[in-house]
Amino acid sequence: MPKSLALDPKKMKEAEAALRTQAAKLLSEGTVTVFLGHEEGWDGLPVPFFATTPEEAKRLVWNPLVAFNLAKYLLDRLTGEEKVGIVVNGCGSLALDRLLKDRRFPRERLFVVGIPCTGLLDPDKVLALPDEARQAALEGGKAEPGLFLKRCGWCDAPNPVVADVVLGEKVPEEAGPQQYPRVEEIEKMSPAERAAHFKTLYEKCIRCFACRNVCPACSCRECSLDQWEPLWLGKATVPSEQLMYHFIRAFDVAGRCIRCGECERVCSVGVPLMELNDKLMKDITELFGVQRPHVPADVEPLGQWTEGDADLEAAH
Amino acid sequence: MATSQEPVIVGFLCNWCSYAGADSAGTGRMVQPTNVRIIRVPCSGRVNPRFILRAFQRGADGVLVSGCHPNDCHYSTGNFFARRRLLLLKRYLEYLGIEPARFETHWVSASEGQKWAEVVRSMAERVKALGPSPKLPSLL
Amino acid sequence: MAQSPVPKATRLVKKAGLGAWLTALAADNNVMAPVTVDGKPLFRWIGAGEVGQLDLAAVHTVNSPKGGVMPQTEPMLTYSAVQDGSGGKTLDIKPAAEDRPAVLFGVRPCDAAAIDLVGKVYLTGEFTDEQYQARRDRTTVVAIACAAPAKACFCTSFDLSPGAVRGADVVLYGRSGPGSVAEGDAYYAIAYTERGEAFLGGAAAKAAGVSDLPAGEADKLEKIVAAFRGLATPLGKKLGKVDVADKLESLFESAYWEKVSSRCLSCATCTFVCPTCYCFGVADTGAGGQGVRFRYWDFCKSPQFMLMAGGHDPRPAKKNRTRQRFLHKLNYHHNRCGEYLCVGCGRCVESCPVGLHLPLVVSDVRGLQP
Amino acid sequence: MKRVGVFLCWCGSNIAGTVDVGKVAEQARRLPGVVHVEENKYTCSEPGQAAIVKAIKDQRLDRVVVASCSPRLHEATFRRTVESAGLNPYFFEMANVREHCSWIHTDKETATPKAFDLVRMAVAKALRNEALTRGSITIEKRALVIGAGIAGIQAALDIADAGHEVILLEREPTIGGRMAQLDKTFPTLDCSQCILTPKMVDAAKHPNITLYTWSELEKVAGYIGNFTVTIRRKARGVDETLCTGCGVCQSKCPVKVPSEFDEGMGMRKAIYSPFPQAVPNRPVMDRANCTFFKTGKCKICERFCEAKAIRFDQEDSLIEVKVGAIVTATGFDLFKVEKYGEYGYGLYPDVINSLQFERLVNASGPTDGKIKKPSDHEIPKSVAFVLCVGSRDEQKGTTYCSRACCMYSIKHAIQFRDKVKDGRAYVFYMDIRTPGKSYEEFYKRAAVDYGVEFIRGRPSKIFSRNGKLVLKAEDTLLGRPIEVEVEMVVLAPAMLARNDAAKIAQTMSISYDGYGFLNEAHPKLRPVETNTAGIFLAGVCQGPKDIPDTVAQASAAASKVIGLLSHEQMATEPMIARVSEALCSGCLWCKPICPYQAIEAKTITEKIQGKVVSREVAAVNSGLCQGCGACTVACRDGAMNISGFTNDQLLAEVDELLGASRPACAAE
Repeated sequence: MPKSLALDPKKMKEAEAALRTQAAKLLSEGTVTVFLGHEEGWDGLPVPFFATTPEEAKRLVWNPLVAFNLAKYLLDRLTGEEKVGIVVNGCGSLALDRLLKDRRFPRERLFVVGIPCTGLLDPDKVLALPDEARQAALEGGKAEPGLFLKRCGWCDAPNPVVADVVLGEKVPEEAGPQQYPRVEEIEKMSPAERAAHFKTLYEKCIRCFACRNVCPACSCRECSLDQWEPLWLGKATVPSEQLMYHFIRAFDVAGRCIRCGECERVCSVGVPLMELNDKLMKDITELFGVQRPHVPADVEPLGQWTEGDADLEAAH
Repeated sequence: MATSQEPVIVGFLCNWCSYAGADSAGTGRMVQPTNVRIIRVPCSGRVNPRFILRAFQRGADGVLVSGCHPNDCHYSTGNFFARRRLLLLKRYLEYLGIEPARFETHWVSASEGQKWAEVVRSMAERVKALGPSPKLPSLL
Repeated sequence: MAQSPVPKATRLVKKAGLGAWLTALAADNNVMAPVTVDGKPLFRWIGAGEVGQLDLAAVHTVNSPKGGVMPQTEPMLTYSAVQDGSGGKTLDIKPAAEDRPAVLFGVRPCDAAAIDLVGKVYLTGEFTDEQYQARRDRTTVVAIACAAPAKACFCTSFDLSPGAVRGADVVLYGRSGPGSVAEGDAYYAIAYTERGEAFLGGAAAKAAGVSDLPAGEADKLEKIVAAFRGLATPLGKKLGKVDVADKLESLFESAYWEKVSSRCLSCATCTFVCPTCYCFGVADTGAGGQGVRFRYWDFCKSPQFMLMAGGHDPRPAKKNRTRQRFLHKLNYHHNRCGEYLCVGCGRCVESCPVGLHLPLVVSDVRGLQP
Repeated sequence: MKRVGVFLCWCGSNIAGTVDVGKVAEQARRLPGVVHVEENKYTCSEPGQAAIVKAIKDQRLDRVVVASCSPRLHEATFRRTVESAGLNPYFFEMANVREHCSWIHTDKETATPKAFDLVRMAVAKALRNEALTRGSITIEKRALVIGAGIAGIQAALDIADAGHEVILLEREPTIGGRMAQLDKTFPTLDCSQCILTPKMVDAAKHPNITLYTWSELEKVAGYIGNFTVTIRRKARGVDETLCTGCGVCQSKCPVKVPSEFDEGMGMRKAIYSPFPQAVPNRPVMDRANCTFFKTGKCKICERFCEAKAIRFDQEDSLIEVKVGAIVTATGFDLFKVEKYGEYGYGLYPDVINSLQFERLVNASGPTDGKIKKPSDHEIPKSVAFVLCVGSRDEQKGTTYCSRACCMYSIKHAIQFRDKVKDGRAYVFYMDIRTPGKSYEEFYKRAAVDYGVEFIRGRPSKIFSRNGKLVLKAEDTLLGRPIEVEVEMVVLAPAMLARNDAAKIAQTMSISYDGYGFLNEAHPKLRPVETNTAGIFLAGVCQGPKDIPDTVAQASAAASKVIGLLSHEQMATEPMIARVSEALCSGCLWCKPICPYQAIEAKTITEKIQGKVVSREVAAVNSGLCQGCGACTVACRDGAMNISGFTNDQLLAEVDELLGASRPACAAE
């Protein structure tokens, strides 16, 4: 876990106030017609919220539970001329950058408010805590490492990489090679063990597509997995088709996954999707020397080659 | 009717080099095992990793992609893109539990009928040694 | 509740005997029961070898047991092109093979009620879904009353309760009554249908040591059952009785739908975990003139759900689709069948990644101006 | 419903000997969509083709599958057959049951089911075949020739003589190239300039040829028939229209620098024409060495120029030309013989390379044709010629043979013996290669008539001893070490691709090999085409060759260009990429993958929920696209497809092979 992950609720409170002011200003001045943020939901957890008036901007929240990446909602606003405001932290900005690099939203129609991030907590885990412990975590900043979002554990981009204005001070960054301990464990298994392991994964999946729909690297107008001709993916939820689903989903984001782990977090049945994404990222680093495969690049790793790429034929 | 229990290897061959190489092997009457079924594609760069997975999903015992040697691509760079994708794919398939010998890529030129025949022979042997590919449950 | 259901048989089963019961059942039946997989409680078909994973602790499995009667993927028929006598071709069609009898074990009362609720759609009116009928006819539902309803439970917002009987052949009530998480050492097993009665008298039940009620416990039983049925649910208390069917009549054009749907991810989580969502699609799989026709769960939140050949989509936006889902549950179905298409299980509350769920909509709708 | 006809060829016993064709036919009748199955002895024969035409008409077939030989052999034949019956030729599909089945298997029991698999797959694909139509593009009837050496001049003249406009581009001040530097040519020993300069003049005067010297290729856009080429006209420092070519500026210029044309054996001025017969006869200003540009003072040339043609303030200009075809004739560089440190080039002034020797022996060269040692200007009495310096040497140079060095070195030895009657000429060789008309005879003459001494062995060292140069080698014929003392050594360097060949290739999107030589489309059958339609190769840019081969290739390239430009319109292959605009998200990740720059963004407008909106999608230029399909894999949307090899078709082949049926049709 990066050292910078010292949850600072006080700083977040300040950022929240600044965010509300900033969003209200943008809306009242007409710079943007809508501002994408979070509000407090039914059970106290933040939910995505789209403020359209300065009044509504007061409902915006910024606290250790704003786990949800908002960038994907831009796709709902593709048709139109209006400018959209959005708040992002580090990983939120990677998601945003992903869409920008994929040319899925024009930068000039965006006003990006960035907030450097000191880590976020896993809402499900926090919700399950006894009241006292929850309070201690949310208000006192006393959170066990296990309470943080998984992605905070490998985060090397706490500061927004895309922003028009940044609220709060920059957080020190710790660069270092990305680690993939779970992938390494699986790599140690025998082929049969691995096949069995992933079969349990396929059996669990109910194919609700939440993982795909939340993913900032999955932004096609019409997902090929929903197409009938050709039928890339059979409609039957049987393990052989689930293999196809999970293969296509992961391989399509290979080199474009930002390692936010939202796919895994929104999975209601607990499919460990990052085991698939991480493997591809790890290999992209090992095979092609891309040091930070989760950071959107100008040319995707699979959209280029070098003479020095490994001799595939000799790999057998 | 006797259903063949011989392993099936799906071959994706580029039209310009490897498909022609397989033709050369035929013209030279180079006897090969019957396991490979060739699908002609314009270039190894046309081979979508999804096709390969589809073949395994539907029960192929092996998949073979063959194209022009690096730097000899009819389209100049197609096989370099293919090489990247397939390098990544190879490792990924292995990770998913598909034995590495079930998926191979070879560079076979139009004149290398001998090499093609050898690729078929040796791969068929390896795949036979592995036995039938484990199939995940499906409706079929 | 209008009137108390009448027990057809009442037995006692030791908690320790459940494993043996399921093992015995698995010999002749497909058994579906709640198990915990990697920390997530799931309803699953289990074999005799997996009986040990039975986990009745969680009130909610992530998914509902609806797959027991409406499999997510269900073969309907197989087809193959064959030669006819005159050298031409014809299609040989065979109905899908029938499954073994099934026991859905450890079903929560809300989920059991959902089976009955959805059954009306498939089995009443002009058309009877024969395949569904056949599946229902060979399925026994063994429910278990909820001793400690979860935070998101709101079955009491409908005509249901943690001890409700609707849809169940047998209901298990914890012998030590509601309120305690440990449900005691034994359950009262009460059959409310003939199928349930037979089930409790069957060989498998004997193997589990299902016994007659000890003398003198009838009174206690009655109290305990009543306590289960009188138990409040946390969200139900907050929400009260759902009463928005009429009001929704005038809200079709409300701007609310646009607002509330804007954060929807268009995924199928709510639909697939919901015990009362029942829409399906039909597809074929196969090649070379042979294949299988099957049905599979579809979901109205999908942009493809209403897409027609030629590209027209009557529900082109999230607004339309979200409105459809909630109006179906809270208005259309109510108009047709006189009840809401929801049993208050609370799964959408727990599983929706963006907190967009039915209780939220009900409470929002109450505050809307028509 | 689609109606597929399946035609199973016996190919005599070629197929029928190993495949039970009757059995395959019987099984094929059951396949979905198949309404007609027929066996033929030879499907490609006249009656075989007639049977297809008849069946298309009688059975109202809309798809035709022929199971016979390789599509690389007869696909075009059968497409024509199908077309002649009024069906779109792309409704035809082929199963290769000969090369890929009957010829490589011996057992009927296993070959037959495999043949049936191949037929099934072809039928499955054919069911998804679409009617495709060839497009047409207008051809710009003008050619660009890059490089005006002998290859470029020859190609330009041939094209121009056929009546087409030619733009001849040369980056040096004059046309003529390497051949202008040569003295005599083997094996006839006729004077290089005497045969070249008339062609140079022809090229300059030809009404159809526009000459741009001192100009470089900047950018190539477009595609066959429609290239837009940007040319950089480098500042010459001289107004070409005013200059009379009198040469006064050159004679008055006070600056002297080594002449590139003379390979450093002579000097030139800062304003100069490389040689007296330069075409055009207009000097260029070498700003890097000009005193005015260095110090701000001088301008002597301007003072003496009566025509007032000197322009110190001239700047580079870019011009754009439209051409339909391009001939690349960019020539070669020489291997840097310094890389052989043991040969002492650079250390010993009398160790020179072959091109320097050409200048020495040339009557208009720096020594007026007298072979003089650079060190003391004395005539050497003995000269050693060392072959394969950089050729056929994997360690230090290249793997290949440079093809011309044996012959020109023999020529040099003869020239030396001719001019220095009492001199001794040694040729150190690995193998003497003389594959050309009268070449071997030339070699014999050198040995017999001129007494040139041939020593088979590659010198390991050249060093100085008592004012002489000593070559240490092993005479591999005698099998013993030898030392030969000479007064001068001439090294024959390997021919290399131009050092910026890769850049030029990239500018034109054509491929090149590991040495930078430009790749022909096929080493045997398409030796002057490149893989980019409309771009052709001539001369050594494609690979080492001598003058006759260069000229032959130039004329060949010219004839290809003439063939192309003789049409107003050109048909385009329909099996290329296409975009489903409905599916395309406009991410354009397909764009960097396209080797032909055939993909561009395009803005479309459409109605979404009643609102008219515009958005960007990928668009394929059908003139540029060659149908490789790399873009389809980059397209996650599934929007990009290759007609004839669509995702749907390829998946159908996989599914059909492995799907539900997998019926074997071996003996029961």
